[in-house]
Amino acid sequence: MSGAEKNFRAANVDIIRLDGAEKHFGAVRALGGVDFHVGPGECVGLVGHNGAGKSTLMHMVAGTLAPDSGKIGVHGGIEDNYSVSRAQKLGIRCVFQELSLCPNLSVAENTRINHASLSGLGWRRRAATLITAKLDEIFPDHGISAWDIVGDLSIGRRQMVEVARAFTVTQDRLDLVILDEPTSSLDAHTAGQLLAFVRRFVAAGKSCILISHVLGEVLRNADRIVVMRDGKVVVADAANAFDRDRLVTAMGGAEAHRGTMTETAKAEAGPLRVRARPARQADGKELVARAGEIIGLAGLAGHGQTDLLLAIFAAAQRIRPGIEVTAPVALVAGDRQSDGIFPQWSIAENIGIRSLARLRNGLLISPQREAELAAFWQQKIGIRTPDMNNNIFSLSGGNQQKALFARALGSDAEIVLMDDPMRGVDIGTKLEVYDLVREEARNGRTFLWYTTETEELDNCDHIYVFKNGRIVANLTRDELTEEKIIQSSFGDAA
Amino acid sequence: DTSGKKIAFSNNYAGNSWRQAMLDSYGIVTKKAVADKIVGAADIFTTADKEVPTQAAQVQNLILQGYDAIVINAASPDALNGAIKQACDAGIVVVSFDGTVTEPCAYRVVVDFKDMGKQEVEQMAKFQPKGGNLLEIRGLAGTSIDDAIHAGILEGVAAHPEFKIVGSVTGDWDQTTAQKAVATILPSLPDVVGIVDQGGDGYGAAQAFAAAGKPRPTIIMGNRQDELKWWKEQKDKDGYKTWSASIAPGVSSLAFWVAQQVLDGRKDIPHDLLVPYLAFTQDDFEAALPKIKEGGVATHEYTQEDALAAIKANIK
Amino acid sequence: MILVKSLAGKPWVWSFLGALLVWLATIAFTGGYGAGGMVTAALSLAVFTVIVGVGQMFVITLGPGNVDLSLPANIGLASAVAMKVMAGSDSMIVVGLLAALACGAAIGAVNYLLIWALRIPPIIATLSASFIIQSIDISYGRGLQIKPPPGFADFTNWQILGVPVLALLTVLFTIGAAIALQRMIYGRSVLAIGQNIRAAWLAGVNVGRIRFLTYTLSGALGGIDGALLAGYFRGANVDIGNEYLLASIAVVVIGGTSVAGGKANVPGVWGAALFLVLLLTMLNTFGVSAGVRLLLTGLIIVGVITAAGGEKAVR
Amino acid sequence: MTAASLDTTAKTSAERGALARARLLRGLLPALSLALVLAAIAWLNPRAISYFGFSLMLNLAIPIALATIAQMFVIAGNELDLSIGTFVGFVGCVTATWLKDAPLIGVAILLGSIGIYALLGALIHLRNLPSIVVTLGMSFVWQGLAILVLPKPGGKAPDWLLATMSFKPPFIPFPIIAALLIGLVVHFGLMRTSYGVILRGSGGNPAALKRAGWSLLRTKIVLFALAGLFGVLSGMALIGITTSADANIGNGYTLLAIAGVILGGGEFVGGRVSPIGAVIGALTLALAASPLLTFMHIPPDWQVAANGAILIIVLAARVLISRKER
Ligand SMILES: Nc1ncnc2c1ncn2[C@@H]1O[C@H](COP(=O)(O)OP(=O)(O)OP(=O)(O)O)[C@@H](O)[C@H]1O
Ligand SMILES: Nc1ncnc2c1ncn2[C@@H]1O[C@H](COP(=O)(O)OP(=O)(O)OP(=O)(O)O)[C@@H](O)[C@H]1O
Ligand SMILES: [Mg+2]
Ligand SMILES: [Mg+2]
Repeated sequence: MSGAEKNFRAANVDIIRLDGAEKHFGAVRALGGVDFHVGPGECVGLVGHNGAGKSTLMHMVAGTLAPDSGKIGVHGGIEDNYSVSRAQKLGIRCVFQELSLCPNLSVAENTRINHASLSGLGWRRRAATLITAKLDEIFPDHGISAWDIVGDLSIGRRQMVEVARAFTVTQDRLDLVILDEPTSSLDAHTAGQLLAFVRRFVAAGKSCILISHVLGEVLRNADRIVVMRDGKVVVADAANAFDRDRLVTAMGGAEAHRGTMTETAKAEAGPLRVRARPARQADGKELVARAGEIIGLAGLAGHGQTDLLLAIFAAAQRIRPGIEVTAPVALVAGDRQSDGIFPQWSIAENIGIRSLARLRNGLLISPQREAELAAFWQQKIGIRTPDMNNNIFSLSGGNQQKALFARALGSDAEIVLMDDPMRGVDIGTKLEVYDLVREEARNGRTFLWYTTETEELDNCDHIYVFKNGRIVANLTRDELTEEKIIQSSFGDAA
Repeated sequence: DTSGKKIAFSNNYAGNSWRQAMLDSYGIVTKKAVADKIVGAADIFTTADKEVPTQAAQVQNLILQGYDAIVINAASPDALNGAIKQACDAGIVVVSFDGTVTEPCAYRVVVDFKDMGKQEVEQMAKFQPKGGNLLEIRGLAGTSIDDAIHAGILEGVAAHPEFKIVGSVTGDWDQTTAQKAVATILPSLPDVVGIVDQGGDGYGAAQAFAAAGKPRPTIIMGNRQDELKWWKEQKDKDGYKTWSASIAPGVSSLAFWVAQQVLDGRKDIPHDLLVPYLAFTQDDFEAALPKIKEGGVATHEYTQEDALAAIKANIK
Repeated sequence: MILVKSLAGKPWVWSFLGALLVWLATIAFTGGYGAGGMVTAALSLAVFTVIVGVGQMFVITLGPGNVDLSLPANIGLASAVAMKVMAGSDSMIVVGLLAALACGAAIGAVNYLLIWALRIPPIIATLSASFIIQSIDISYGRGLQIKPPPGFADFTNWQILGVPVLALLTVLFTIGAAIALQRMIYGRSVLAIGQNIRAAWLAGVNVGRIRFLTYTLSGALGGIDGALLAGYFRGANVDIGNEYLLASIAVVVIGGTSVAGGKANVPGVWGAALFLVLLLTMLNTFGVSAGVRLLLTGLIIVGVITAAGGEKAVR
Repeated sequence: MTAASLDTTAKTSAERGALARARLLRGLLPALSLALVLAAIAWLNPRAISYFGFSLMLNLAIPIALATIAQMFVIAGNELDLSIGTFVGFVGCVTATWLKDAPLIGVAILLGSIGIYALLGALIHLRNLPSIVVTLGMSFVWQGLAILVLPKPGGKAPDWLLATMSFKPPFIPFPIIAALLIGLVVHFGLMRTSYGVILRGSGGNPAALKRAGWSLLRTKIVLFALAGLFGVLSGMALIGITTSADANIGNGYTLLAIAGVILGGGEFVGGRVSPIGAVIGALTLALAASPLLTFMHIPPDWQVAANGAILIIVLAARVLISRKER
């Protein structure tokens, strides 16, 4: 069979097929000739290191970016003028990595944006019914009203809305939904609900592309896994042909070393760094962190962990009742769009902002020292860019997050607050950052680490579990098990 | 008898020396009138920035307040007509001055601005008999006073073909704006023998010429203290000659007396009262100068008798 | 060629280009007559716009909604304060300048107080403040023109080889402002706040203090400008700052500063100020009527900004 | 301020309920300010609270409300219109001249000027220009045109317009009916229709809208055309009340309109606007700036200051509530 014939046959059954897709952003080659296809009724897992080109590829599938060269075919026909609306007509939807909701509109109104047919009399009611039904179906206990203004929702809930919206159907067909890191802001419980739904969806004959840096999710839920590296597809194979180590190796991460548990919990010591009682805490429980400790904040997403971190951050500047902070703090934002990134600035400037005082030479900020700081951290946590003077948005999502880490770790802060900071960070980097955090902790830094990924808690010395804005459990690392956390998260508040 | 009547003064701007002198004159005359129980009350209402709609709203509110008469220096001759008509319909006497209104039911204390513009050129002809180039500084664009003075100047130039207007800038009756406008046109301007303007801008023009190191032309002045003082300095230096004219801010007090007289029941007062503008010549300006406040404007307050005489002069 | 390319990337080039074109058009009209004089006049007049423009630029850079509408009233009051304190005496010049500076700074501080303590949007806070300042000015200065001391008046007109000394000093000041913007913690903080106030706070920027400083700085520059204007125009006057309401905003935005905040440009303020003065020169020289003058002013501003084009959106 | 965009992430449904209440309260703030001003007026001059009183006090608020709505459309798309004041003046001049003397030409000019607004929207989008500069330039253009149309004050409003603006319905004064009508019509159009959602979304997250396949060029054109339309209505209403025109008549409306939008709970970025709030904001401004001031009998020197002080007090009253909500 000649290549062309093979293509043709495959094209007949494929929902989408890209041949030789290339994309350059200035000097950066984001995609270097990628062949990619999705068949009906399959869930394709897409993995790769930060900046591998996954999102760029998905933008092409969704019609939001045109390839520099290469062909796109949908349902067997070649698309010459492929666009968002065309993709929509052909039944292809995308949940983008950076959330695409309008914060000033309600959930129902945001649903309307994706459905041209939701118009005329009674459209609001129809939109509300549509999205509520889908939310009920995917996330049974979501607690979101169709009339909630999206800006008032937590980032997790926003992600739920956006995911549910992608699965709603009105007049256009729906064959393929792209989920670009859909679980990055969801806690384990909700992520489980979503993935279960995806399996049902695929079982019903529809297709899905799942991008995630939590390799377990991909391994468990995908039928076929495509691994990308530096803008190319390096391996594509049935999911059951992979295991975690093979994936990591294919992605180019050195090896999946897990040195976490080797250290023993350190002896009680170190001066007090933070003592904080959540505003709604009725009993005497409080969070205590000492120099050199890594403290985990666990529980379901949005139960007061971020609030406490912000309160501690504010208390470091101005005295607040109930919170004691004894050293400078820095914060690594998880919601990088609204809490972290300075969009007009270069990567180097974004890193330097927390350390301006130290970058000075006399009265003036020294560009040289700023560049040195940036270069040091680029090398240390591997920020993938040809030039740290490029705009921060030229980085892939995970690399932006690394820059925020560099900002905090490169500062003089003795206490580092981390607000679910690993959103969108690839597995290789995560492991490096874990090591880094432990190393910094050994040197006396204190970390307060809110995370929605239970695995990460293994790195902590102490874990506080939150529910409804209160601390409900205080576990040491030895006591830590997944069940314990889930039990505390769902059990009645003490 | 008007001792129980209340008269309101609606003003739209207070930020320059002319308006301050206007308010002063009005205050002096009306305080006395209230003390003498000639009228019951005479209140002053000022809005900001010469805004037409704001002043229209103010007039409407004065109607609601139950005033018997409104004395007004209007931000626009026509655009306040709606509000003025409402006032008249509510039985309120309206007397306008300086910024007069065209609504027929109102009284107008008018200065013949067109004649003032014409006189400027006539006077210029005396100082510069050989004629030559003139620079014109105009007032706030789109206003009737600017239009009238400009028309008078054009008429004057038509009657004196030896003069030619070679440049025209907008000074907004404001020294700063005028000086800036003149400064920008000066480098490219051919030599001029004189400047015709609208008052309040002569001093700024003089400064602009001095700053650019250009020879000083004959500048028609506008009765402000700094203008007259500069005139005197120049005269003492080399016998410099010019002429100065402007509407007297004290006309506000005349408008007040007109309102009082109409309230008193006089039916014979014409709706258009012409009063002379205040002019100074080479012979009399020095006598007036010491009487003007530092930084102020030459004025003239009307007593009730003056007012009666002025009204009489207008009854044919 | 490379130089041209790198220049074209700078947002401020366009305002200088506009100024140059307008100047060339004017001297083409006069046949070269008065070319130097025009530049001198433009420099002397642009100074005043540049000084307040720089203050306004820092405020606008704080982010959407931040603007200082109290500058005109502030300039008016400060001019009166300066002239009254100087009282026509050369020995009091410095004291008068300091008084104007203090008066302006106080106004700026009060502006921020309204914004911060009462949470009033800056645009309304500064507008309300300007009404109050106007009243204070009227009752303090009584609308009278108070003359500057001769030494001060001469200083504002002082030229060396046709270049106004005040313009030279202002160039030095703007170089300082540019350095403060890009190379000092203060400037960086302003830029950070303008891009994302919450992220700035979380990155350790002292948001409250920087915003306070910025409004105070804008006020202080307005104060100094008032004193200088009173010197140059030979007298304090309530209206003396009126045109700077629009002009201060115009030079900032025409000069390439982003109204969305977080991106500022000092040289552009100079270019835009010169452009506006030379535009006035051109239209006055052409001798067009007020209506046509306004019309052309508007069309040329729109034309220049369209030619310059906007910034490329990031991702 | 951007304070409202600093949405602290909401957690439990109870907290979201609190947020919803806070939002409701914030929505009611403009009405509260208006009530405050009205109460002060009623106290100072009970006579003003009557059919006649409201007709007089509020009729000049109608053009302000219309101009505020125009500005609101522009702000909804994250832009700012510095030319609305002089545009209203220009429309006024055309209304008092062409529209009366040669209605067809007059209508054509007014439609053409709405078209220019639409073109500006397109230009701003296509060239990615800062709207503030473009509209600043346009403010000179409109004022120049106004002076060319009407070199000195004058002209006269068409009779039908005069009749409309002096309409005296039974029981409820015309300005109140007009304000309600404007507020409700625009509220329905922008907040309730399906395309209104797209318009507001274009201010909330333009990238998201584009990703969903909507044309941002079109939303910008529509928003600017609507601003032009309401600017035209404002100019006509103004001339219907003043009866004749003046080239400088609208200059103050630019700032008033911006202040009205903000007072009504709108924000400069993020597509957060409220038509009803904007109308209420405009009424509040109109009442606070003139009737309240006139009735207070303040010494002339301090009347302008009182204008500012009233604005501050009206807004500061909101802080008491906003503080709690924090
Ligand atoms: N708008 C842009 N301008 C410049 N470079 C870009 C742009 N968008 C993407 N890139 C570059 O293209 C490459 C691929 O980025 P992409 O976002 O597709 O990565 P990704 O695989 O999705 O990574 P992540 O897991 O971090 O989301 C990166 O090197 C990134 O820096
Ligand atoms: N708890 C918070 N959550 C989110 N943002 C906050 C919080 N506290 C402060 N901010 C941000 O910081 C801005 C200024 O706050 P604030 O006036 O407290 O500043 P500050 O840096 O503490 O200044 P200073 O201590 O000098 O008064 C706020 O408008 C807000 O954007
Ligand atoms: Mg990505
Ligand atoms: Mg602080």
